[in-house]
Amino acid sequence: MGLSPVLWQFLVNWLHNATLFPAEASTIAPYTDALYFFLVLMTIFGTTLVAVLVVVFSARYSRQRSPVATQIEGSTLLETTWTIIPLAIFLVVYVWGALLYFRIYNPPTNAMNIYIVGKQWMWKAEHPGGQHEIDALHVPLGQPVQLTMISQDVFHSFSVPDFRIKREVIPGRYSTVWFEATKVGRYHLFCSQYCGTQHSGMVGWITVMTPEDYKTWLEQSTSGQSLAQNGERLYASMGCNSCHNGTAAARGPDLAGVYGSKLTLTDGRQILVDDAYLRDAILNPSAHVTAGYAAIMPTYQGQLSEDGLIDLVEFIKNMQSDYRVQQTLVTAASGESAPTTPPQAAGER
Amino acid sequence: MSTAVGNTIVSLPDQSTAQLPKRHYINNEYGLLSWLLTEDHKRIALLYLFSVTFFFFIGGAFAGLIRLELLTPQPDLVAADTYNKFFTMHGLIMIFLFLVPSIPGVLGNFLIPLMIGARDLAFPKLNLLSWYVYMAGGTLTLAALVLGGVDTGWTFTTPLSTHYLNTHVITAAMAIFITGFSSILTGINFIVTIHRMRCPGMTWFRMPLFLWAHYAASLLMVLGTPVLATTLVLVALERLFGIGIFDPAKGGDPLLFQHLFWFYSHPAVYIMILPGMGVISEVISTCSRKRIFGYTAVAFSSVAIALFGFFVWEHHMFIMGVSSYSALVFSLLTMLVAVPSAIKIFNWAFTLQKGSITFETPMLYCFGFMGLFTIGGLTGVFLGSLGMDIHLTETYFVVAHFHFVMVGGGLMAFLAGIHFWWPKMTGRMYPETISKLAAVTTFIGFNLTFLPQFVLGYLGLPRRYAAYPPEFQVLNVLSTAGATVLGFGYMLPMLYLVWSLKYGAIAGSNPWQATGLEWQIASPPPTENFAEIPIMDHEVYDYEWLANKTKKEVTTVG
Amino acid sequence: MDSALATTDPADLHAEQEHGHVSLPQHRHHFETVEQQREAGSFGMWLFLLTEIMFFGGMFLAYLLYRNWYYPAFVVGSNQLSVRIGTFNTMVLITSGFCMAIGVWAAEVRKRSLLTAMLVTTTLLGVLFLSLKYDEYHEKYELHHIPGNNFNVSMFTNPAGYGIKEAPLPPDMAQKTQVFFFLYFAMTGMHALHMIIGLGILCWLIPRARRGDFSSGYVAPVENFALYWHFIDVVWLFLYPLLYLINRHPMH
Amino acid sequence: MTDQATHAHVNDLEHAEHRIVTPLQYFFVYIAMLALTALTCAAAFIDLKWANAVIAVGIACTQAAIGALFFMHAAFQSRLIKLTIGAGVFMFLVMVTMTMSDYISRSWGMW
Ligand code: HEA
Ligand code: HEA
Ligand code: HEC
Ligand code: CUA
Ligand SMILES: [Cu+2]
Repeated sequence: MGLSPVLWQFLVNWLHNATLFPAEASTIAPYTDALYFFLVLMTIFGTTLVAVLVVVFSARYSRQRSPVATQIEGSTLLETTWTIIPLAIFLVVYVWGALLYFRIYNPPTNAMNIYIVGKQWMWKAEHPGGQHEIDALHVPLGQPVQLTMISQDVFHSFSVPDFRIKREVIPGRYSTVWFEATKVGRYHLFCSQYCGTQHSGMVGWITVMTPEDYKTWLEQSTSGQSLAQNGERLYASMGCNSCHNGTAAARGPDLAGVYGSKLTLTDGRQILVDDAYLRDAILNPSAHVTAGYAAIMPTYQGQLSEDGLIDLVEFIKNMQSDYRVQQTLVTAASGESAPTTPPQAAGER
Repeated sequence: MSTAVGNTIVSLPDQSTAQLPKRHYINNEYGLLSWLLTEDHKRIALLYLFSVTFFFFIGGAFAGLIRLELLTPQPDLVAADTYNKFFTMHGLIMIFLFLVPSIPGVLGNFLIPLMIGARDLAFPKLNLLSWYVYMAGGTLTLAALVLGGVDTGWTFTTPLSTHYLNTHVITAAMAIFITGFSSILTGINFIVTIHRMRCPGMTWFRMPLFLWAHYAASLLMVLGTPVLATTLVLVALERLFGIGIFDPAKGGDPLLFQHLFWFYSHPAVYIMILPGMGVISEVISTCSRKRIFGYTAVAFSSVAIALFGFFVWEHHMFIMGVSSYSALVFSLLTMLVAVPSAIKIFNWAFTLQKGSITFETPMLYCFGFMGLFTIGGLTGVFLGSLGMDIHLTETYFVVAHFHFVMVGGGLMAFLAGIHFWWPKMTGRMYPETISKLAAVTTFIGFNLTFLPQFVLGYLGLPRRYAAYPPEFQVLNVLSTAGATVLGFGYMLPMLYLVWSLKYGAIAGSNPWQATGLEWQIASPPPTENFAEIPIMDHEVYDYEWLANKTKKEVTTVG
Repeated sequence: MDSALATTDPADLHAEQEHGHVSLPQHRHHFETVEQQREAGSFGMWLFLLTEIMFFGGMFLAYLLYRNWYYPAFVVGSNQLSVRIGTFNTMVLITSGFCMAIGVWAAEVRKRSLLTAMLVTTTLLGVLFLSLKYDEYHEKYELHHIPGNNFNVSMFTNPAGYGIKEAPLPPDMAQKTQVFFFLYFAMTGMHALHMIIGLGILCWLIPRARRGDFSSGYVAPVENFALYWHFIDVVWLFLYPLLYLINRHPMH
Repeated sequence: MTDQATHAHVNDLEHAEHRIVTPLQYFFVYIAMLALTALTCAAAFIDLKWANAVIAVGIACTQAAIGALFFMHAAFQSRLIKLTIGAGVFMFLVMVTMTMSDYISRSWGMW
């Protein structure tokens, strides 16, 4: 054929990879694609319309065919038409898009939770069982998975094109996204927000496994300690239990079962305790003081890593009673080593 | 206008008899200083033309380097950090040093006084100052580049830019800060000129649409740019002193930066496109010898775009953790702001109807604009739609969207305008055949470059990636191939326009038989523009008036 | 119907161009009338002030946001500022604005020496304001209240130790006083910068006023400068209560 | 038919007569400004809960309005100038309210 090998390879390559759409690997993907097709149709329609108008008028009213121009002021009817029709189409797009947005960002209640920490330039996933992964995430098929994500430094963005989900991972605040995988396989994970030099290297793989495989995987990759167990240790070593121990003398409120409840603050606001609130209560306690208590809780800003915070949050989330906390207290008291409130060091940096 | 006199015959003048006027603004004075110290808006326009072109090619060279690097999946041409500096420089230069000042600086400066029948802009000194400020900003940008570059991306995202990069962020921020002042000064000058300097009889609704567009764009410059200035000052201070107004670790909120930045930068995209739309209105009307269909709608849609343009900035932050409820509001407003653009496109299309159309190069660029801007604008609607944006944001889809509107729209309009007013600015025609070739080349090259990027984007390839998974290579190769064609397309006008300065046919005062006041005086115009201040005693785009006028006399006083 | 473009009397125009005795020497050729020039100038100035509103607006927005988030820190930070100096400075600025207004009047009624005197007073008041401001800044410097690496919050976590009668802030909130002081310095700093520029222009206006440049009906520079000066005052009128007076009554 | 009187410049929207304010008027304005300053300062020392902020900003706005209207002659300016000032205030408010709409409706738990 006379084609150079390079060109030939290129062609073969093309034919193999001539995809126009990413795989539909989550329950959300079909919804997104539906809207996308509608929008593509809209674009084709609009562009064709404009092109046809231009071409037809150009041909019909070219100087040769139409030596004399007819001056026309305008036409309210026509102009209203092409105001209303695009507006109507855009409004449909708006409503449709808004519905999709809430579908993507509102997780179902039965979702399992996995924590993601982003930092320059890697993704760390932390399963509740304590399995840690770098630049990879293993998830079971057919099970809604909610990701609670945070960044240690700059903005990142957790993007899985084949699931059609993406959410910014921001410093200082949890953000969440969820998905339910529908196809076993390996899918790209990208960091899509520009985050510095190795931004394009902040990629990884999502592996979707059948629930059985996932179970096996979990068992094989466990590090021995679950997040909550790590959290429990931190809870003791950071001295949380000196105030939050559920005893009558405790200076801090009882944290057992606090997750998911509604708290009333001293200024009268009502607040739902979720992951983000727990994290913030540890770092900025005085910004929201629970009614009936004094703002004596120290800040742990700068003393706990995001991973540590996740451990604590996970522990408090799962804390149904203060029994174990009081146990640790007893052991700690015997050694006289329960850390007291860190002095003002934190504030004085 | 009554229906009886609905027809016009305006025949193109016989250019073989045309002559250059003896004295005009170019040969009025000689020497470098006469240019550097000029207060003549026409000369300042030429200063802008040179500098803007210069920066365009620098930005273009970076585009070339970007595309070369993306030819292969690995970062093998340059390392990732160098690549990051490439697209940052490309974005900064193309936006702040090329597209924002391009049409206002060159065509606006040159034409606004001519079109409203004034001798100059209201503040000639300020006008010159704004060029110097622009050059100072440009020089500082180049300094940042030479010193080692910046890699923030053109959006200066915090806390990355303030705490995590060790490149020349402050230099770049100050460069853009300074450039912003140039934009503000230009905006003030235009607004005052349009309000205060119109010649007798030039009512608002007798103004060419070019002026409405520039008026609207100037409002955006005046109201938006200062916010960018504040933002950059805060970024610089934060970086300098290590304080945390945008840093969550210290109690700041990075989203506040986003709000402030996009409060300017969304309106900025309309600063870039509105003047272009003004150009399109003039060219379409002239080349079809017909008044613009629905003048009022087109005029008001410019103002509507400017106004609504201020209410939609949050659509750049939909997935960044803003409140869903306010996202709902901003998404709705985004849909609304798209409508006036649609009105314009259809009004232009219907201007062609029953016209008497010729297909000179500017007209070809206009057709290019209409097609490409429609695609670019409609894909903007994809992004404005909340759920769709989740998948598309931060991917090549966005890159393709904004190149369609900025390159396919803004740049095409700029080229249309340069060709259209070239005879007025220089007194000579550009060569028609080769320029048509250039127009077609850019159109083809453009589509080849950026259509594949839509597909890449939907496939999920994130933007600002120095390296990418190999399965995306094919589309990237296509895009690079397109960019090469595009590059040639842009080189051509450079060459033949320079050529035409000496060898181009003499244009005569009104080669297109256009109705604007600028066409009723000699080309190139005399320094004083009008020997006597004209009186606008007819409607705008009044081809009958022109026909009667040309019947009576051949040349105007020069 | 005459379709030619010209009807103005060309003779007029020529006289103007060769700046003969027509109107004022400051009249620039591209304006048709002096009135047009004056209106253009003042409109331009107002547009410039419009950009200034937006420029300071960005910072006011930041202020509003953080004040709501970190109210206690803002209160405590604000109480560190001296109401006495703040109020006095406000009066100084108002007085300088008053003098400037009188100055414009003097120019309009062509009282040369009064104009000069007023401009000089305005300048002096401006300098007074800035020196007091410098004093305040200097004090903050010594207390390590300038945001940055040397920022020290011990005064807010342990006010008793400094002899201040104020409830101590929890350490996390105390940290946020840095945000307050950052805004304080950014806003008053930008304000001061504008004043310095204003003083520069005043120094250029005064000799011209003495020469009598503005006492013959040509008042545009004085008028426009006055607009600028008043605008800076107005900005301060907001800065003063927002920064100095957040909560001057003891906290409950 | 070209009538010099149909000058584009004659509509009132853009023009106003030039008016000179007398020093006495300025003096009254000056006193009012000083008084308001004293008032706002005094008000800050009384605990009025949330009303403190409202009063402070209210007085500042009044002062600004007085300053703009009289010292800056906005009261005697053309509608165009008034519109310009209005545009500035309006855009500022748009920026603030629309940004705040995000913060307020975000369930961040801090408000
Ligand atoms: C000249 C510049 C320009 C212009 C004019 C526009 C115009 C528009 N833009 Fe674009 N935009 C940019 C430049 C521009 N944009 C840039 C630079 C970015 C990226 C910044 C960055 O992150 O680096 C961006 C990003 C961007 C985003 C954020 C994407 C993201 O990061 O997630 C969004 C989201 O809403 C958006 C939307 C729109 C919309 C709705 C319009 C509308 O104004 C478009 C209106 C036009 C039309 C709609 C076409 C005409 C219509 C018709 C002919 C009717 C068709 C007929 C029928 C439907 C029947 N743009
Ligand atoms: C007006 C604005 C403007 C214009 C005209 C262009 C023009 C072009 N842009 Fe640009 N672009 C932006 C504004 C613009 N761009 C912005 C704002 C960004 C975002 C930056 C960011 O993320 O921060 C961006 C980002 C951007 C990217 C994405 C980078 C990334 O995210 O990783 C790409 C990739 O293809 C690209 C390509 C091009 C190409 C091929 C052209 C072509 O149209 C240019 C063609 C012109 C020439 C090629 C010059 C003429 C030829 C020469 C001077 C000879 C030398 C040539 C070579 C060395 C090959 N641009
Ligand atoms: C000095 C005592 C003290 C210590 C030590 C302490 N806390 Fe607290 N904590 C409090 C008090 C008092 C409150 C209630 C007032 C408030 O919200 O600030 C509180 C509130 C909380 C809340 C908010 C929930 C609620 O019911 O109000 C959480 C979550 C919390 N603490 C977690 C922790 C964790 C985790 C640690 C250890 C890392 C810790 N605390 C250490 C005293 C303390
Ligand atoms: Cu992390 Cu990009
Ligand atoms: Cu936008």
